[in-house]
Amino acid sequence: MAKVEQKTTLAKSDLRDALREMLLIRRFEEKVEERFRAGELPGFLHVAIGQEACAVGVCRALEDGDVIASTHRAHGHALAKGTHPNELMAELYGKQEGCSHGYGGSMHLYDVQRGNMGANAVVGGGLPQVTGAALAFKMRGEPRVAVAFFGDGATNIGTFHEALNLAQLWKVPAVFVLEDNKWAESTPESQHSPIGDLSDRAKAFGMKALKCDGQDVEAVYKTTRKALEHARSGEGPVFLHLDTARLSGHYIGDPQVYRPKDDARRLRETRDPITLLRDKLGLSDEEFQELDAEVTAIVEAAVEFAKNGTDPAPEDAMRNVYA
Amino acid sequence: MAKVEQKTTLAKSDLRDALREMLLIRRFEEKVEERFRAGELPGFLHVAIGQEACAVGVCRALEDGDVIASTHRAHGHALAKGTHPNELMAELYGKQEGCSHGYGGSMHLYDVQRGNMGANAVVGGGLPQVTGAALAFKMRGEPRVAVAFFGDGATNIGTFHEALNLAQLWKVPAVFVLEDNKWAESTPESQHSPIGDLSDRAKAFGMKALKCDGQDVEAVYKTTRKALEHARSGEGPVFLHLDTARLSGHYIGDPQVYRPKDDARRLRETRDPITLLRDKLGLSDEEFQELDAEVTAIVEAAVEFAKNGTDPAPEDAMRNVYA
Amino acid sequence: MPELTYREAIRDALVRAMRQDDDVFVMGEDIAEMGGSMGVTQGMLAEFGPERVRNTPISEMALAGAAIGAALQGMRPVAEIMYEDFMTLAAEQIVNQAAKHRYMSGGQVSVPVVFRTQGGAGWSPGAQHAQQLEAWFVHIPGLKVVFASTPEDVRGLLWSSIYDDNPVVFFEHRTLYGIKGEVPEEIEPIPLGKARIHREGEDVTVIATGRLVHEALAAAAEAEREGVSVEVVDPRTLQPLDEEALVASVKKTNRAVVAHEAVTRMGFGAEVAAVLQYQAFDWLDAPIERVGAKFAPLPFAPVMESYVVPHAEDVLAAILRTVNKKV
Amino acid sequence: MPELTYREAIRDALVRAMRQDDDVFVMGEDIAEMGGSMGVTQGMLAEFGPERVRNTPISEMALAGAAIGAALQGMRPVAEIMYEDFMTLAAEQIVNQAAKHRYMSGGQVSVPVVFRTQGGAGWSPGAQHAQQLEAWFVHIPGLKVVFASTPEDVRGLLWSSIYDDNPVVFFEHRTLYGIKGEVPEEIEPIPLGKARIHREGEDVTVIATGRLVHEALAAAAEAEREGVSVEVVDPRTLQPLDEEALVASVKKTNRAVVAHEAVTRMGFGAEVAAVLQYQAFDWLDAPIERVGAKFAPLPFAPVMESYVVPHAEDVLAAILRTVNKKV
Ligand SMILES: Cc1ncc(C[n+]2csc(CCOP(=O)(O)OP(=O)(O)O)c2C)c(N)n1
Ligand SMILES: Cc1ncc(C[n+]2csc(CCOP(=O)(O)OP(=O)(O)O)c2C)c(N)n1
Ligand SMILES: [Mg+2]
Ligand SMILES: [Mg+2]
Repeated sequence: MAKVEQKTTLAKSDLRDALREMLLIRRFEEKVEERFRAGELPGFLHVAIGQEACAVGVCRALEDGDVIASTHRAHGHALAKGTHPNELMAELYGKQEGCSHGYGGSMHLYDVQRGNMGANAVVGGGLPQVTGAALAFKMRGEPRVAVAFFGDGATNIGTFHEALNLAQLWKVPAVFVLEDNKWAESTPESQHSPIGDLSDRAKAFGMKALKCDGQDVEAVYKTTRKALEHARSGEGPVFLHLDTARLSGHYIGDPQVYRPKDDARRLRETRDPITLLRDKLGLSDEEFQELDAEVTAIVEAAVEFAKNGTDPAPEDAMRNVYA
Repeated sequence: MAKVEQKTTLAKSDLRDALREMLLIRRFEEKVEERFRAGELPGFLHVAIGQEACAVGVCRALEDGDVIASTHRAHGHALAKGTHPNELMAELYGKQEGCSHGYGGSMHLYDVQRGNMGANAVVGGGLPQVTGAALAFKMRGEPRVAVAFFGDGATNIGTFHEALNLAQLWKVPAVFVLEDNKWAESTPESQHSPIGDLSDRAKAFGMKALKCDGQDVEAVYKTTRKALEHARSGEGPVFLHLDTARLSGHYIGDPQVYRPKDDARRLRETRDPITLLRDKLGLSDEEFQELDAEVTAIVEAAVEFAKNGTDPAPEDAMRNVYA
Repeated sequence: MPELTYREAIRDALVRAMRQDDDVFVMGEDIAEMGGSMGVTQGMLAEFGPERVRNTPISEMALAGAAIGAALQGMRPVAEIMYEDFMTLAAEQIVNQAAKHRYMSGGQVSVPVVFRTQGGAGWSPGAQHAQQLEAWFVHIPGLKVVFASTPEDVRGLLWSSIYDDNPVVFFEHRTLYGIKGEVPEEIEPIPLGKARIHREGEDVTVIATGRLVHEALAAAAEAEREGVSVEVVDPRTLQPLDEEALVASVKKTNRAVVAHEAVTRMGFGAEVAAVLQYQAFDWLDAPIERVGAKFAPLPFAPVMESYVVPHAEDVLAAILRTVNKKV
Repeated sequence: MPELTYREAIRDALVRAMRQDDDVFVMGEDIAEMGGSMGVTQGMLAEFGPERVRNTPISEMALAGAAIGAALQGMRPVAEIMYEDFMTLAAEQIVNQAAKHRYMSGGQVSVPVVFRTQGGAGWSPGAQHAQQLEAWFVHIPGLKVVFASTPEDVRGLLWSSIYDDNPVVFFEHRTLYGIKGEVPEEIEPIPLGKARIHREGEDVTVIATGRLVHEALAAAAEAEREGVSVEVVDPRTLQPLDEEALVASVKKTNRAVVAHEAVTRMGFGAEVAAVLQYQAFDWLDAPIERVGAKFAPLPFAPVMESYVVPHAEDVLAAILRTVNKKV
């Protein structure tokens, strides 16, 4: 556990790495939007633009062996948890080289080797499985933590309540990460939750709740470390409430008719986690451009990789139905 | 609403009526246990012995037009809401004269005319329907309240959370009555809920919570009046937490191997709502015996009525599938 | 006759019912400002306001249950479950509650509620956003089950469903929302339980639902070029099922194909085949063919997805098998 | 050979697996101190402690989901859902999650979990405590579905289910827990997907599951007295289905009856009938008969309940219909 103690703050170089990762996610998502609009990507896609600091802050705080379960808005989590952009992009193109070998798609990204238990297209669907994974860790005495991502909208579904209740009752090493972007699709928080502060959801289970600014990657990192320590030490699960912002539509192509025109614009100006971190680090335009060029090249390469990937054979559809 | 204002306390004569009703429920349930053990009653039965003050206190507080939804432990609620003991007993015997005409049975008691929307054998199953009934009242501007009964075990099921969240969000005139008898079948509260006080469940929705001694019928009545007033005035639903005790097994025939031997005995001595009320009213043995004889006769008559009831024809099973 | 899309036809039924009847209202996730994830309820918020075009949180169970509760109190709610896959979350309320209240109460109550939902593959949403689960609900006494395939049908059937005093599970297909068709000026209610013969034929009867009606019609046209005359029948209501019409058609053609997008195994086609082989045993000149999705979850990659779900060519192949023709 | 009840046989499989393998554990509502609402897990808490005989709150969805999550991390949980009716509450996790994880991940994970559940009428619990819903799960690729009818079968099949790397939905029947039968000293795993011929016969094949196996055997004995020789086959595993064995039997007898307690409409018998009429078309001398519950929820009053669910006499009547005999 010595390693745990050491990693409670981030050195400047770590922050620079975090920025790079966040920027990679941003550029990746922008590219996905572009390629979707160009008609190259099938399916139904949700980008995490604006929520990069949540994914990166949480995942950087994890130890080897810790696992995550993700949501429909899964790309950022997957990249932050270590899935190579090539494999992720290949998945979005439906290729065998994809992280789910073309069977999953945007909402079903898996990377078991790197601790991603899977993204879930059913809101709340992954939460009890995180409780169960943490239970397995506990029963086997392994010092691992299972982490669930979910959104504010997910706090309304019964699955959420049952999963958290069970986790607290059994004091399993789990962290439930609420990415509170104030929207569930077109539904603003005021139309889906009758409480001002979603941290209050944790009170129904007596679960320890921590809250921080989800646009500040350092805060997310530090608060996650605290949560992990609590969970790992056997004191039970933690509800980790991240205050974040959705800077794009709900899905790619969402005209956002339901959203006040200046809401996203205002948020982009004041709550963009990348701008915030760049300013905090005092990066010059040049330095930033350099970083940007670097990650942009990675994203371009990912598209190349994906396009050159192998299409599954039609009959491959009959594989993997059973073990 | 004038009527509402008037009924905030109970006169002594009202309390005596309440005692009579509670005693009727007790004797009814004891008779049901007896007839079940004698092999006369089919099905799966749960008696409400020990929880009579909850049913009576809540239902006496209701106005005409208010509705309830009940649980698997339904007999007390049905009687308190006005179903005639004959009709209830006839239902338990599976007769056409039964309150559900022999189609429902112990866990599916309906009496729509008297405002019983139905008992439910699925834990939590009735709760969203109470939210919906209350919504209908609100949409039509009717000054009616919908009331759900449920147990401590039910606070763990997703249905409960979703239903309460919706009710609070929409501020519908509903009251959610928790009969907290500390057991869910064989599972003690400590094994099903990680919090000391189940009133905390309401915090997840910011719902007004009221709590009182569920063995004190006057307290239940008064607290229910408060809850109804709140709900009826448009201020939103109320979580009404009644601290009660299960003096019998979970179901008739339950050997209760899981329960400390003296738990039920101790509760019978200290927390029997009928003894408590009798003492409060200072009833002499004679007076009590008189009351007892009166309700016992009603129960005996109900058994007679039920036994003389009409069995449905086998083919009646095909009626009422569709409207 | 005006032309409407399938989507507009649904909306038309909803809007007209809500105009004439205060008890009718719609509820569901993102149906208000956004107009529904499929755009069905677009514009309705402006006309009817948030009380009657009621946005709900992500709470499938409670929204279904609230609709049931309101129906028990005399309203006629139309609840939308965004994807059929999420019917699994509302199943308890629909199956144990809505379907059984009337029965368990010995006829005291009725539950006039409609659960609208949609699904369907063909756009690579993956395994959790396109399942076809209509067979589940056909198995449950107390429910009516509708699956409409054209604008005219969807409007007339939705109308009848809203005014039916029983709970109706109303299936729509994702890839049909954009198709156009003529509809009568005034709504003509289509009785639940009546099949529709889309095309008459002599050699084979294809009984198809949802998207497969259109695939079947395409296959029938193709078969005709091969000299095979195909009758295409859409039951439209899966419960109650118009067994009479299906059996009559098969007694005429002596051959049957059942086609739907749902997984073949334990799909609706199994029930139809079981009914037909029983009631038309002596008339059948060939085994009843079933066309449905192969036995796999829906894969993401388009080539695989397309392989799993059935198309016109699969229906055609089945038609030709029944008449013992090779192409 | 020792004699065990169906209940004891289930327990025996659980206990032996838990003794030999730390990854196996059981969880469910009231399974610990109380030993389960059907008494299946009685005594197990004392041997294995509360960690491995894990009592859960009333949270069907989360307990199913937690079992899936633990399975994804290499455990082999056996989760009990107290009544089949409550499978509706866990359906999302079983159908969208357990069944699809392996597939959606392109084969990266497996989900070795068993969902034990039970149901069945005959004791008047009413409409929400006795439904038979096995057909639902047969429709879902990725799940295996077992329904055992004897002590020997239930033990050997549960063993195989625990050690299968796929999610298995394991149905038990409420009225079978008390029946006794001989079982081998050591557990003999019964492969999933193998039917069992309970009785050989020449004239009619009855394919029955669960309680109806016993009703079918009684009917067969009675039919024999009428001069009709009946073969009784229990598929035991509904998915994968041993089509070969069923078809072979029907090709021999040329007549078939399918019997289960679930509602006939859209019940498992529909699938069997659809398969048989297809694969044994030229061998069938009579329509395939289906015996199942009538199309109603389960009523409370015993006379009505008994009318709705099928009995030996219903199987017998179907047998005689297929050979065109009146009694
Ligand atoms: C059970 C379920 N209901 C509805 C949906 C459709 N849906 C997908 S995302 C979404 C909104 C989710 O909101 P939130 O949890 O806040 O996550 P965000 O999209 O904001 O990241 C909805 C309603 C779904 N996927 N699953
Ligand atoms: C969804 C569901 N799960 C399990 C059961 C089985 N069951 C019936 S009553 C009960 C315990 C209920 O406890 P509580 O809500 O506290 O009510 P009480 O019995 O104490 O009145 C259980 C587990 C059920 N009926 N419904
Ligand atoms: Mg959100
Ligand atoms: Mg209780």
